[in-house]
Amino acid sequence: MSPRRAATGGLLDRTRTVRFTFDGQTYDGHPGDTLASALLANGVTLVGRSFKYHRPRGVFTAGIDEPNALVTVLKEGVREPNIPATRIELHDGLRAESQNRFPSLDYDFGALNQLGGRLIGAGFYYKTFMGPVIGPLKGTRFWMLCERFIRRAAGLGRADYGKDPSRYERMNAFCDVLVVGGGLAGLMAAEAAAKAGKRVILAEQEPAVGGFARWSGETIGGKPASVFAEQLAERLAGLDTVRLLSRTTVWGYYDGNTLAATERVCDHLAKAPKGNPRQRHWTIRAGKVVLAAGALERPIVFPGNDRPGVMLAGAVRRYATEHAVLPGDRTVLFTNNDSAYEAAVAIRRAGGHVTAIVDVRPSISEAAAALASEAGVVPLTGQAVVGTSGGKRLAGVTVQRFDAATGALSGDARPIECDSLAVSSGWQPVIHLASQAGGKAHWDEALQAFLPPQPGRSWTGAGAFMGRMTTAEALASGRDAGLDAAGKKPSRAKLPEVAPQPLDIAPAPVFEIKAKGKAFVDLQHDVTADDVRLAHREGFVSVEHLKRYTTLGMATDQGKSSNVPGLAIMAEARGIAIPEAGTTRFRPPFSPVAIGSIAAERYGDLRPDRLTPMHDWHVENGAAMTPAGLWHRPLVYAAPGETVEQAYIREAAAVRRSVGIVDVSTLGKIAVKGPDAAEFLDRVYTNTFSTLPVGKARYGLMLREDGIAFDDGTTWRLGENDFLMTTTTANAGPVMQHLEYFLDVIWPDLRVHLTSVTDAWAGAAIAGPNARKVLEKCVAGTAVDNEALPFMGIVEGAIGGAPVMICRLSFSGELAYEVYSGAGHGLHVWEALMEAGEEFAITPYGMEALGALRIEKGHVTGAEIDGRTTARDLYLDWMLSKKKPFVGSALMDRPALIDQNRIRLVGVVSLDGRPLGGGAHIVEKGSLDDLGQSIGHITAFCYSPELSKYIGLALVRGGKARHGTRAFVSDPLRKRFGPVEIVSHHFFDPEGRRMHG
Amino acid sequence: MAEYSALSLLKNALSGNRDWKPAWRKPAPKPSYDVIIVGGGGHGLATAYYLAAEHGITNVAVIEKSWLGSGNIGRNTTIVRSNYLLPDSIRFYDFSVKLWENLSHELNYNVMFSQRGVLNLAHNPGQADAYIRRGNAMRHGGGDALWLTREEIARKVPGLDLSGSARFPVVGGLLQQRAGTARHDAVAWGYARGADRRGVDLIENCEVTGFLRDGDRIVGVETSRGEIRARKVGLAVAGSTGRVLKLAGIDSFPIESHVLQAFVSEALKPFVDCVVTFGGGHLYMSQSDKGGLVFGGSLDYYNSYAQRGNLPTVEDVMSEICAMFPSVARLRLLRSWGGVMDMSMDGSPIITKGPLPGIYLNCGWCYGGFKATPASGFSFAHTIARDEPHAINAPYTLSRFERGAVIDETGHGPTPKLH
Amino acid sequence: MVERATPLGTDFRPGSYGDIAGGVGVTLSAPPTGTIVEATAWPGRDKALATALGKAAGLTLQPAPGSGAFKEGKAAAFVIGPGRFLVSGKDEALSGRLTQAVDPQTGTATDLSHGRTALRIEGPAAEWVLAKLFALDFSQAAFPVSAGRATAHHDVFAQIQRTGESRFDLYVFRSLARAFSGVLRHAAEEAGYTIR
Amino acid sequence: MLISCPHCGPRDLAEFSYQGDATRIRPDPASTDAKAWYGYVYARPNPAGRHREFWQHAGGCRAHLLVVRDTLTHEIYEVTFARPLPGTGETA
Repeated sequence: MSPRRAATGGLLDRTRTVRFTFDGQTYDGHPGDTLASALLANGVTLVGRSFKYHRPRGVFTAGIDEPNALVTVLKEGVREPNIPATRIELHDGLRAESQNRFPSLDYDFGALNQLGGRLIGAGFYYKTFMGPVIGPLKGTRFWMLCERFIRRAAGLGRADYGKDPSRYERMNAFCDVLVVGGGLAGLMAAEAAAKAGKRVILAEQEPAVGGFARWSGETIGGKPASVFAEQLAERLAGLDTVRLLSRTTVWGYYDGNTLAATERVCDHLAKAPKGNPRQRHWTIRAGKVVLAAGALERPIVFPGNDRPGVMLAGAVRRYATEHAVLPGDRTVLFTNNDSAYEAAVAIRRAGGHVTAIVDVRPSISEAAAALASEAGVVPLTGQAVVGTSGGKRLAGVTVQRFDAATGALSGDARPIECDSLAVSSGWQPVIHLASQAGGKAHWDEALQAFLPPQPGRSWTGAGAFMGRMTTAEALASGRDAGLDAAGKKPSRAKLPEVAPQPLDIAPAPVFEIKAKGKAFVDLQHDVTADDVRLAHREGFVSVEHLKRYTTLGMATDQGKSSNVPGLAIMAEARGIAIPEAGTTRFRPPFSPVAIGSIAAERYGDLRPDRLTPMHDWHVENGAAMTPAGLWHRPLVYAAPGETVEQAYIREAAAVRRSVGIVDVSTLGKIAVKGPDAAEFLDRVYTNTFSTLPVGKARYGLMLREDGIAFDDGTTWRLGENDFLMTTTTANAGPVMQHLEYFLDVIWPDLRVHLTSVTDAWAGAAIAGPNARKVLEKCVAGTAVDNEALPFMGIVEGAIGGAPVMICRLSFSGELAYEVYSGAGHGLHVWEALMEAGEEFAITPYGMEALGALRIEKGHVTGAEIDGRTTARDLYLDWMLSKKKPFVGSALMDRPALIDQNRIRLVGVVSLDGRPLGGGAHIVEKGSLDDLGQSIGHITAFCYSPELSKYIGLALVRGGKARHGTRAFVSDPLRKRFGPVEIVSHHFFDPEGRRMHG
Repeated sequence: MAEYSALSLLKNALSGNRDWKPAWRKPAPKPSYDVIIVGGGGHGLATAYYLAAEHGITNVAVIEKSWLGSGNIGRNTTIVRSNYLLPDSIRFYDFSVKLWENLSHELNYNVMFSQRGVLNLAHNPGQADAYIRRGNAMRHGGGDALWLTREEIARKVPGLDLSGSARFPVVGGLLQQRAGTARHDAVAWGYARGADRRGVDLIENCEVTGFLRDGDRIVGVETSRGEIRARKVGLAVAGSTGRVLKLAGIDSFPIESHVLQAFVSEALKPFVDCVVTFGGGHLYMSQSDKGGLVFGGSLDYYNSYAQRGNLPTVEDVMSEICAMFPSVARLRLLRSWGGVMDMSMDGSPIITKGPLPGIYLNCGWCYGGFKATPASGFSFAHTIARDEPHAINAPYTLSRFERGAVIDETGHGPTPKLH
Repeated sequence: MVERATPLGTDFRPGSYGDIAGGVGVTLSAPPTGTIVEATAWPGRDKALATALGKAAGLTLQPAPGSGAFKEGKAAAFVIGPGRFLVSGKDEALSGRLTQAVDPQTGTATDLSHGRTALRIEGPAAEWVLAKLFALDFSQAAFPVSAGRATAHHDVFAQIQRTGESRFDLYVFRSLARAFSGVLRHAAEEAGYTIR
Repeated sequence: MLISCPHCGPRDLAEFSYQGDATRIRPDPASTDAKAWYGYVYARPNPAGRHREFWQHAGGCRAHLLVVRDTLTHEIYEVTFARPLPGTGETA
C-alpha cells in the first residue's frame, strides 16, 4: 500500500500493479496512474530542478500545463527528455529520470546559482560577459569562454545521439466537424453534430474522454459525471460517422481549416505492436471546428510559491478524485475564488485533512462556506499566504491579513504547519487554437481571464473554452455548438439535469501577494515577480518585450499557468488594465510535439529512391552509386583495388579506344505532340526546330525569360507533329513545368500536348570507334550504317526482339548512339548490347567517365549552366536564332549580360601534372600564403587519358581572350596551387571528325 | 546613462535592482528631424546608430509602428555568416562579420555573438565542388573557410547521420569558423540603446500612413502620431516594403513578400555546437544558449504578409532535420513562428538612394537580413549621410535588374520563392 | 515477344507481413497491365475523345472530372486532368488500338505502358492505409467506385482509381515504383498485409 | 491551406506549385521595349490584400489555375482555370 493512496476510490485498476522506476528506484502504481500521480502516491515530492536557479521542484499540475515535473523517459534504448510526469501513463517497465541536476536530484551543484540571486536577474547577461577590448580575450573570445559554462548550466534534459528507433506515421482525415476536447462540452457537441448526420472527429488529449467530469465528483442525469461521460462516449463510438481519438492533441490550426494533431498510439504501452507507429500525425481537414478545449487553472504568485508541495488546487482535486492520491497529510488551500473549495471537499472525501483555506476575499458565498464546512475547516478570509517554509518539501506556510482591494498586508504573520498547499487564482480558457486561427482574444472582467475571439465561419466554441465554466453550461453550449457546426439551430430539448452549482466562479482580481522573498511567475524559467518589475523599470513593457527580456512564458509549458499572472504584474507596474498590457499571439504547436511524429512516414525515408531499369545490373556489376537528385547513378564500376580515378580513366580510355556503354535513362524526356508542336519548340528554344526533318534530332538550348541559360538537350522529331524532347537529368521537372506554364498561361492558343515520358524509355548510350559494330551485331530491322543512320539521325529497329529507337548523337565526341527501348525492356536490351559488345571489350562507364569525356569534348552541363551564365558566356551564341524571338531573347542582351569581362567558358590544362579540382579558383598571380585575386573558377576537371594531362573547364573573366595565357589554379581549401594554361574548351577533336565519321 | 558591466550588475544587485534605468527613452515625436528612419527593426535601429556614431547626425527619429524589434530581427534563426559565393556578397557580409566581432563592445551591450562556426554539409561530388568553389571564393575574398572530411565532421558534430547508407550521404562540409550565432533581440536592444544614448528619438507605436511631399520630393511622413518632417527619409521596413512604397505611390517593385517559418525545440543540454546546414534539402540548425534547437528551412512559397506558416512546410522541415540528425526525431518541437521576408528578384538586397527624391531605401533582404544588420545599418547610414553608397553597398542598386547586373547567389533568376 | 521486367524488385514478393495477428488488413498486388495510355483532347473535343477511347477499350467513358469506368480483368479508364484520360488494360495490343483510335483532330495519345507501374491494394483496411499516404478523402461518398483521382505522395505522382468497394488501383512512375511500393508496404504493416 | 481545383476539387496545398503574380502582361515576343520587359520579368505589385496569382496543380491534374487570395489572411476568394479548357466552357 502506497503511503498516500486512499484505500478506495479513483478511476484506477487496483487489481493490477504496475512496476516502474524513477531515478533508478523502483515503485509501484496502478493502470490509470500517471507517473506524477504514482510518484505522489509513493510520497515522492521532489521530482525536478528549475532551469536557472536549480531550485527543488515538485509536481505542480495534473496535466499539460506542468512547468516543474519534467523527466526523461528511457525507452527503446533512447532518451526522451522534458516529458511532464503528469502526461506519462504508467506502464510496466517504465523508466524515468529526473533532469537538470548534478550529481543528483537531492544534491545539485547547480543550486549554487541561487546564491547569485539578484545578480543574475532578468536580462543580466546582456549587461556583462563582454570581456576586455584588447588582449587575448578581445572580440568575442571572453564571451565564448563564459558561454561554454552557461550552455552547460542551461538546457533541461539531455538528449542522446542514438537514432530514434520508433516508427511514425501520418493520417489524412476529412470530416464535417472536428471537435477539439473530449470533455462534456466536446462530447455533447460531437453527439449533436453526429445526430445531424455529420461526419465527426473528436480529439481528446487525455487517455480517456470526460475531462473535468472524471474528477468533479458531480452527478449528471442521476449518474456520476464520469459514468455519464463514459456512456456518452460509448454511444458515440458506436456510430460509424464518428471517430473518437483519445491521446490525441490538436496542436496546430492552419489555413483552410486544416488542423494538425498528434495521437500517442503506443507511448502508454511497454512495447508497440508490430507495425504500429509510436505516434501518428493527423492532418484533419474539417468543414467546421468546435473548440471545446476547456480551461486551465492559474496560481497566485507569492514568495516561496515554488516549494515542492505547492500545487494547483484543481490538480489536488484531480489527484484526490481520479487517482485517489493525497498530495500531503495536511493541506492548506490558498485561493481568490470558489473552485478551490471543491478541492477541499475532494481531499476530505479521499480521507485527507484540510488544515486551512486561506482566501484573499473578505467574504465568501454561502455555498463556498458550506463546502468549507464539509471539508471540516473554517476559511481564513481576507488573508493571504505570504511565505512558505521547508527545504526540499513544504513544511509550512505563513499567513497574513490581506486587503484584496489594495493589496496591502497587515497584522502579524502567522505560521501554519502543512506539507501541501493548493493554490488557485481562477481559470483561463485554453484559447490557443482560436488564437492560432487568427482571432484576437478579449478580456473578461468577471472571469479575470482572456476569452477567445468571436467564433467565425470556420470554428465555434463550447464549454469552459468559451468561459462557460459550469457543468450545466458545458452540456448546453456543447450541444448548441455541435448543432451550429452542423448548420442547425440550437435545440430546446431538455438536457440531463446537473445539480445546480451556486459557487461564485468569478475570482477576485488578485494574482500576486507582494511580500519579501522570491515569488515565481514562470516556475520553469525561474522568472520572478521582481524580474517582471525590473523589465518594466528598464522599459521592456510591451508584452513581447517582457517575454523576450525575461523569458517569461517561453519554457516548455509555454506559460500556460504564468501568462495571466505575468501580465497582471506588468499591468499593475504600468498602472494600466490587464487587457491594455496585451496578450501574445499563440503559435503552433499548442503543446510540444515529437519532431519525428511530424516528419511521420518520411522519418527514415526522406525522399524516394528513383531507379533506372538497369539499376540492379549496375549494383550487381560493382558500380558505386551516387545520388543525382532523386536518382541513383553509377559513379564508376571500379574493379577490385581500383580507385575512383583509376576506374574512370580506364572507362573513359575504353570508350576512346573501343566502345563503352552508359545508362542515360535519367535524362528528362517529354513527348511534345500536336499541330503546333514545332512552332512551340521554336518559341521555347533559342534555335529553330520547325526546319528539323522527321527522323532527325537537334541539339537545343533554352533560356529563362531573363535571358540566362536554362537547360539544353536534344529533341527528336519522330513525326510531323510528334517530338521527343530530352532535358538534363536535374532539370527534367523544372523544364516540364516551364513548358506547361507557357502553354497554359502565355500561349493557350497553341495546340500542343506535353506528356512526361522519362520513365517510359530506358536509354543506353554506346560510344566509341566500335559503337557501330556493336549495333550491327545486334540490331534487327534496320541498317545502322552512315547512310541509314547519319549523325543526328534516328532509326527504329529491334534488339533481342525488343523494339528500340536509336539516335546517333554524341556527348563524348566519339561515334555514339543512344539506344532507347521501353523501360520494361531496358535491362534486356542493355544485356544484349553487352553481349554484342563482348568481342570489343565493351566497357560500362559511369558519371565520372561520362564527365571526363564531355570535358575533353568541351560540352557544358549543369556545372556551367548554373543559372548565372548566358549563352554567350558559354560560347553558344551560334545557337541564338536571329530570325525569331524566343523565350529570353528580349532580355539576353542587356548591358551587363554582354560585358566582355564576364566570366566565360575556357579550358584549362594543369602544367604541373597534378590534378585540378572542381570549385578551385583561377588567379593571375599569388600563392597559397598570399592568395591572389580570383578571376574565375574551375567547373569540372578530369584526367584526360587522351591528352595524358589533367584538364578542366573553367569560367574565367574575359574567356576566350585569355586563350594561350598562363594562370594559376588556386584551391586553398584543398591546399593546391599550381600553374595552368588557359586554352579552348574544345580539347578533343574540335572538328568533330570522330563523331561524324 | 550608466555603462553596463559586471560591476554595475553587482552595485545594482546590492540595491535590490531598483536603480536600473530604461534602456531607451520613450520620447514624443518632434515636428521635424534631419533624418527619419521608418522601421524600428534591426536595420533601422542600426542605421540610426551609425548615423549618430559615424556621421554625427543625431537629430534623427526612428519610427516604428509596433514595438522596437518587432519585425524579423526578433523572428529569425540568429545565424551570422558570410559564406557566400559571389564577390559582392562576400565583401558585404564579411564586412558585417567584422562589425559583429566587436559589436558587444561597440554597443556596451552583450549581443552574444558566438563564433561557433557554420558547417554546410555536402552530399554528392557536385555539391562538394559547389561548396568548395564558395569556400575558395571566401578565402580569395579575405574570409575564412575550411573543407572538412566526413571523419572531421564526425568528430565535430556527433549525432549527424554520416552513414554511407544515408539517403543523402555526407561527403564533406564547408566550415566557416568565424560565423556563428547571436542573440537576436539583444541586437535590436543594443542598437536602440546605443542610438538613444546618442540622442536619437526612438518612437514606438507610430505607424506611417503616408508621405509628405514637396513636388516630387519626399519631405516627411504622416503617421498615426501626426506629421513629422525630415530632410531625408530612410525606409528600413523589410517585410513591409511593398506596403510602405505604395504609400509613396510606387505600385510595382522587384520584391515579393513571402513567409518564412522558424522553429525551436525544447531546451536541452548541449547537443550541437556549431550551426549545421543540410544539403540534401534545405535546412539550417543551431542550438541556442538556453538549449533549444533553433532551425528553419525553405519559404512557404507564396506571397504573404500574414506571419502565418503552413503545415506542409512544417512537415518538410521536420523530415529534413530528422534525416540530418536521426535522434532529433524523439525531441519535441516547442514553438514555431513566421516572418515576412522581402524576397528580391535575385536574392540580394537593395540599399540605395531613391527611388524618389528624399527617400533612401533598404530592403530585399530575403533570408539574409539578420546577419547583415551591422553592415546594412553602416552602409545605409553612409548612403543617407553622404548621398552616395559606401563601397560595400554600391552593387546593391535598384537599376541592376534593368541592366542585368544581378547578384544571384542561387542562380534561380527572377523567381523570388526560390532564393 | 520480350517479357517486360517489373521494377518492383525482390522485396515485393508473395507472403504475409506486418501485424496480421488480427487478420489481413490489405492485399497488395501488381496487376498485369500490358497497356497504359495517356490521351488528351483538344479544347472542346473531350467528349469525342472519351467516346473514341471507350470504344477502343470496350468501356463507356465520360469526360467529367474524376469519372471513370472499368471492365474487370480487361480495361479501365479515368479522367486524370482536364480533357485527359488514363486508359489501361491487360492486353499489350490495346495500346495500338487506343493510339489508332485517337484522331489528330480529337487529340493526342501517348503510350506509357512502360512508363507507369500499376499497384493494387484491396481489403478492409485499404482506405486506412491509403489515407496514410495521400491527402484524399477515400470514403465511398467522396470517392465512388470507378472514379479516379490524380494526386501525389510527396515526390511520387499517383493516379488512383477505385475499382471496388475496398479496392484501388494506383499508377505510379516506373522509376519510383519500387520506392513507392516500399512506402505502401510500410504503411500496410499496421493493418497486416499479404502480397499476391 | 486548401485550394479548390476546378477540376479535382479541394486539395491540399502540398499538391500545388506557386507560379506567382498573374497580373503581369508579357510584352509581344518581338518587342524590344526594355521597360515593358522589366515590368513583366522583375516588377511585382505585391499587394497586401487581394492577390491574383497562378498556381499549378502539379501534384494533380497539372492545370494552371488563377487564384484570387488574400495575402493578409490567406483566404481564397476564387479559383478558375488559367486558360479555357476543353469541354468545360470555363475561362479564366
